[in-house]
Amino acid sequence: MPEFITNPNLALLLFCAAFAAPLLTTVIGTWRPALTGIVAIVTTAACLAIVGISYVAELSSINVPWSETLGLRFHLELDGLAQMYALLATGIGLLVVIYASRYIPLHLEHHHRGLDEQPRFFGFLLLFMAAMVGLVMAGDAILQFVFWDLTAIASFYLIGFDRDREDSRTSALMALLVTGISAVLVLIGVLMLRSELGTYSIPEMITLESGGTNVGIALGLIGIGALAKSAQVPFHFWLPNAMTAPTPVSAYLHSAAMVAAGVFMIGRYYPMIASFDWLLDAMLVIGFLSIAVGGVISLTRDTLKQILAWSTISQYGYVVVMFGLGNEYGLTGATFYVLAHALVKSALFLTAGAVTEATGATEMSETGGLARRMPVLALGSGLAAAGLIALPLTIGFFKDELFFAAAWERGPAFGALAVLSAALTFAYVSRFWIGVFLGPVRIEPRSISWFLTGPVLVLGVSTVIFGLWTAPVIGIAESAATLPANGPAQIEIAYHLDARHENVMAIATWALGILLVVSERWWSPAARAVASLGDRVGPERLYNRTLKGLEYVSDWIHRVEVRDLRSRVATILAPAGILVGLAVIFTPNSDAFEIGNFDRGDLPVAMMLLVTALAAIAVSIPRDHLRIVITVSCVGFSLSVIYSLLGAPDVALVAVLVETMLGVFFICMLLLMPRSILRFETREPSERFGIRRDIVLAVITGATAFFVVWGVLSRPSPSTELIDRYEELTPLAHGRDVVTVILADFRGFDTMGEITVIALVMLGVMSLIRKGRLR
Amino acid sequence: MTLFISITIAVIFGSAAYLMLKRDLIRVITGMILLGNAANLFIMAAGLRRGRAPVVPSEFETSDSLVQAMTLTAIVISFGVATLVLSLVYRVYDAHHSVDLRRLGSVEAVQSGLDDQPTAHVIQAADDAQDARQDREIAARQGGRW
Amino acid sequence: MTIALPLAILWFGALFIALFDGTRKPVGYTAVGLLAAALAATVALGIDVHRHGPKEMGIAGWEAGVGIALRADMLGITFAVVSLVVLTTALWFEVSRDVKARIFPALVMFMGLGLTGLFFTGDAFNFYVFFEISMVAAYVLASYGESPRQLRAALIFIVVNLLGSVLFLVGIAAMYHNTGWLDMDRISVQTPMLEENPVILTATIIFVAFSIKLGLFPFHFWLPAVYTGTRPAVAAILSGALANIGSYGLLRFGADIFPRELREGAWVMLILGSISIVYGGVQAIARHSPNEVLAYSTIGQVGYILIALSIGGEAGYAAAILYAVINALNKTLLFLSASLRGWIAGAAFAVGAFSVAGVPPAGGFFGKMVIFQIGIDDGRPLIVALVFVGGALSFVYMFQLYRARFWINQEADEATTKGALALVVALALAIVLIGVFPEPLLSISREATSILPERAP
Amino acid sequence: MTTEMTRTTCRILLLPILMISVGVLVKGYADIGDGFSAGVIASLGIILQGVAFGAEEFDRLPLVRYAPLATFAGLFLALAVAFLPVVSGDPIFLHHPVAGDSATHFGALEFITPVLFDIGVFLIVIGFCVGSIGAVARETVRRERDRGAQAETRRGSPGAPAERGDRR
Repeated sequence: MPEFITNPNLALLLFCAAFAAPLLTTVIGTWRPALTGIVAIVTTAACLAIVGISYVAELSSINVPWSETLGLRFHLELDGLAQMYALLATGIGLLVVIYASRYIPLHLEHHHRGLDEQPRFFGFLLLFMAAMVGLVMAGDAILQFVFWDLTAIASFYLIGFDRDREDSRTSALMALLVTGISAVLVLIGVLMLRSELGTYSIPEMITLESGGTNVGIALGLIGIGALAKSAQVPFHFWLPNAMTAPTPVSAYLHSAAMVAAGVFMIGRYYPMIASFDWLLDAMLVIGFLSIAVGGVISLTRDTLKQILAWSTISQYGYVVVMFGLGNEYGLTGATFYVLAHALVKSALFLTAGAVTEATGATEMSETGGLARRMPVLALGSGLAAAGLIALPLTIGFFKDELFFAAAWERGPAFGALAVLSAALTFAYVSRFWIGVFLGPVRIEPRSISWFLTGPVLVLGVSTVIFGLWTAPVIGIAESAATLPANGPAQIEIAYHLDARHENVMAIATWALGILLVVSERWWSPAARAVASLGDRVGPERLYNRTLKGLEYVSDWIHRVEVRDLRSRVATILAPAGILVGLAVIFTPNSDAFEIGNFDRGDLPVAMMLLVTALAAIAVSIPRDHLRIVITVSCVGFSLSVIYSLLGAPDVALVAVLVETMLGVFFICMLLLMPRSILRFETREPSERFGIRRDIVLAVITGATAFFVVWGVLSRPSPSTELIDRYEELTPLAHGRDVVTVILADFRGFDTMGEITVIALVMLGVMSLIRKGRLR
Repeated sequence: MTLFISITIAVIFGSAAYLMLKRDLIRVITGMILLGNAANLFIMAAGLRRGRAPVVPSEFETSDSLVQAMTLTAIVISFGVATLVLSLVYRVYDAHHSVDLRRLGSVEAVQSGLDDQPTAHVIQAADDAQDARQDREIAARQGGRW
Repeated sequence: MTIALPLAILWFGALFIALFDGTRKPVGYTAVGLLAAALAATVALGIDVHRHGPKEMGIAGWEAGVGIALRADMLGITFAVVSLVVLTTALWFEVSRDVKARIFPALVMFMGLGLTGLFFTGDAFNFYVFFEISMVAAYVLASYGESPRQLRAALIFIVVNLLGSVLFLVGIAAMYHNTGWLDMDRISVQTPMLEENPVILTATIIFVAFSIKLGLFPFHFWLPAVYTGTRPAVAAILSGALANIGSYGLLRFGADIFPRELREGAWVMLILGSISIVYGGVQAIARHSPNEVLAYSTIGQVGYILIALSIGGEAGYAAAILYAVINALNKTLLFLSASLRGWIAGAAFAVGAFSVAGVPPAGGFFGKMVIFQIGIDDGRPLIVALVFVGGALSFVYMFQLYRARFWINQEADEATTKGALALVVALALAIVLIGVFPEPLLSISREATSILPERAP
Repeated sequence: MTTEMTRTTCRILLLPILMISVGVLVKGYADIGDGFSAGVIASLGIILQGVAFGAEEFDRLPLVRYAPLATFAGLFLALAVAFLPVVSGDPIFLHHPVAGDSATHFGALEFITPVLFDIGVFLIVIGFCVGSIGAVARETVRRERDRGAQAETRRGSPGAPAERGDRR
């Protein structure tokens, strides 16, 4: 058997499979819309299988040159970190795709849209998965950036999937602008790293000594991009708006995968980030801010998906805080947290979607008491919620344990903050679950497909399974955490029935959480006040203001341009004059200008020059168009006299002929237009400054021309080698008139061009005057 | 002499600029023709030496033949372009019944929705109607498209 | 492969096509075929040059300097290929819809001739002549369609560009007076030995002339008026092909003939480039018609080329070439696809929009990346910040336009023919391909700078 | 407008003008003048006929009608002279006989390819000048006819809107 079958390169295989998935789905889906869901499920499952196999196979990578000029490599590496995030992307992806295969047809039906839009949805969903898989495996920073932006593109189209709705379009644009523009900072950071460290390879960068300020700034820029993607304060506002996307998108991109990409990025660069304390401190601040803002606002929201979206902001705040704490618990905790959160949060999102499908309600106040009507869903999401609020026997318990341990190690104050944060989580999650499943039944639900409740149950049950049988999860998280830790990382978690800090903190959290839940009546006005303050002065407001402001400025400039500047030749003349003026000022120009010698033989030329100049000025005097034409011809004719005086009879002859011909044509044209119009137009408007301004500009232009011409002509001429050569060669070329021989032989190519221009002009004249008929 | 020629060229340039700033298209064209003339004179003036007509064999010093060839080419090209512009002005007149740049410009400002003069929409409507009419005319004249 | 072949195809082809009624499909497609043939010949020439080095042909058998020399080097060939690609696509696009003027295909071919000629010529005055061929073709093209709006636009276009042409002509005459030669190689040998004053004056007016072609701030005022009024194919030709004259001219004359002056004037170019980026970007944001947004976007994009040039050096010039090439393709794609309807056109437009915003995997990413790279390697945080702001602005205007134009339920109209769609899709795929396999273009742009003598900044 | 006198004079003048132009053309290589000036001289002669006979008559002249084609013929000739050497592997524009070789003489005239090229230029220029003036003439005729027709309609039905002229 060939080597690639016995020993397949899993990194490459996974990459190919992941990108084949959207392609196959779109193509087959367009051909047979009914097959879309199945193809999507199968291809995603295949990707998941490859990720699974990779855990038992040895680490694999591919590293080939991509662009030698820029030093880019196509480098994919399926290491522990990549494996974990790929597992998330494909595993949660599979469940979401299964869910979506039933949800999307319903969704389209509700919106009176055809099923032929299905492939577009799955195409982008799977494209996102592929981009995510590529992103986590990429070892080349630029390659990574390519996938990074690809996730933003996929997210843009998925959020805007309901493009007939104005809010979808606006939210999609907002998400794209926030994540796309902040992504450019990542690019700048990466390029700065390359400039400092000389490589685009992330593993190589990490091994290099890197303590420079520029490296820190670069990492800071990357961090900003990453935090924007993870919806951290102050870039968080795009995420709640992105909830206009269909539910599977929210469950997948905006809880498990795309927002996780941000913290993944931090994990990738963490060994470098760790040597800059100010970066870590900044992460702590942003993390706690996000926890607080997300948590408080989540408590005030009524729309199901909004509650979850704000809670996601808060949850990723935990991860950022743990990275910021930076101790061993923090690093392992951060990776573990992402894993646990992805499981439970996507379950909750899917729950929200299922509830909406069943009852048509999107607000929490419209639902209630569904536990009796939809027990399976209630159980699944209940387990997931239990995981999120870190009840024992769920995987979530350990995520909080690690969080508490990491915070406590930093100091009691951090411990207290951690408890408060966790209590917030407890409050909003409980509020969500209780609001939906307990209390009186407000809307009687329809029965819904197993495709919609099944994935929730699977996710919910698995939080408990992995809460009891922790070995696989720990294994995955440990192998993932080795990369940020840049060395072996160990996660020691177990249930201890003693009064250690973590347990005390956990109990305090629950107590505080329960207190928060029961005391909703007292704090909710305050929370609402905070939320509305956020609406009024928050970054979303800033975003909208900026866009509005830009439009205003844009309109204002445009108005000035169109009214006063466009179609004005002055806008070319004035800046050109200024540039030449600058050139004159900034160059040494003593002796650069000379008057030139003048002998008696030059007198006729000088007189004709005077005549020409006077005639040129005279052109602007007459009112009548016919006289203008005649005056212009005068300029031309006097020029031809000058040419002949300068020893250029050929030029003089042609100048006279051309001037005549042009005059004839000009007059013929004037005859075509009625005198009445011309006479009407010749009356100048009574502008107060118009003429004076024109004169000033004309003087500027004249002065510009004067300096250029004088400056150039003042230079003593170089050797006349070339023209001597022409005179020498002319007899050889069978001619006597050097000018004619130049035109037809030495530089015949110019003449070719010139007559081509003439032929072209004729075509143009014909088409303009005679509508293109040649005869 | 250098100074004289420079001054003359500068004057023609300035005069040309003055005309090109006018709103009357006929004057603008005249400015363009003058501009070409100024450039041609400059090319001639840029010659490396002066003398008799360069017809060989010649016992006198001859003038620079290359600048003459260049001037010839430039004259012809500027003649061609001037003819083209004249035809275009005629078309503009045909379409607008005006050769007044200001009028054309104001119509454009109106089209961008930026003019608040009360007559604005009238001009706009007239202009649109004319666009439409021209399209119809073109469509009607199947044989003689443009 | 001889240099003469692409020129011969275009020259005879243009003449031949001009004899027939271009509104008829067979004539139009013949013109497309001829342009494609010229393109193929140019590509073959490029491969030849890549393998065996630059080629030179003395017209009429005279030595270079006395006669005109045609030179095919990577710089010229790159621009020629891009321009011909744009012209072929635009013409094909227009033919597949409906050509409205008899002479349109011939004009496009003449334009191709002018461009190819000026990219290949090694003689300054000959450059001017070919430049005029393409300009005259552009003058007539700008009035194509003949609605009053287009005529007005064409008029503005001509008046302004004529000014530019005259300035350029004066610049060439001045160069001749300074050096006694018209051959560019000879001039570039001579200029460093000259005293500064006349040379810098010459360089300045040549810079102004090319800036007008490029539509660089503050010489841009003609550009939105023209692009807004004109048909998509013409806008694509003007921005994708004709504007190449500006970037090529700045490279050829700036980097090759006036390297010293380019260095001294770098700060001016930097300032103008920066203003262009911000001005174009801000103006584009609140515009409504696609052509107008794209026109202002063009002004902004030109700024990047200027910035790359002002940084200079091999990397800077290579970045300028790369950016110019990608920008030409982007603009063609955007102008063409914005005039179509339906989701396919929308997808093609989106590729262009992502490319302008510098988002991978569209080709524009590498254009932006190299600009960032030279800014960072050169230690200029202000440039980096500026390019970032420009990129952010382009994100905003491109996607606002995309949202307004394509994210609405729209019916296909009869102008959206299958052929037109296929073309924009092909162009979009090409741009994605550049983004996925950037190496060929990157190495070509690097190779193209090798003929520019002054490489150290 | 024009008298019989001017018409006859113009017609008589045409021949000498054309002869002068041919003279300028063939002597161009040896003396002042070339294909371009010859072309303009000839065109001016032809246009003179237009001045004498009026636009309508001028437009009917076969010389005027086929002038644009002359442009193409001229351009083709010039192109052929330029590009034929390429076929045999020589550079563009290599003239025959090549520099230094002796040429076939016909009296004082030399048979060299630049003359062919100049003839091409000559044709182009005639085509261009006569053609564009011819176009103007035709447009003049058309406008006059339009105006006449318009006046006719207006007389026929007083309420009919004028097609043009009301926006002046």
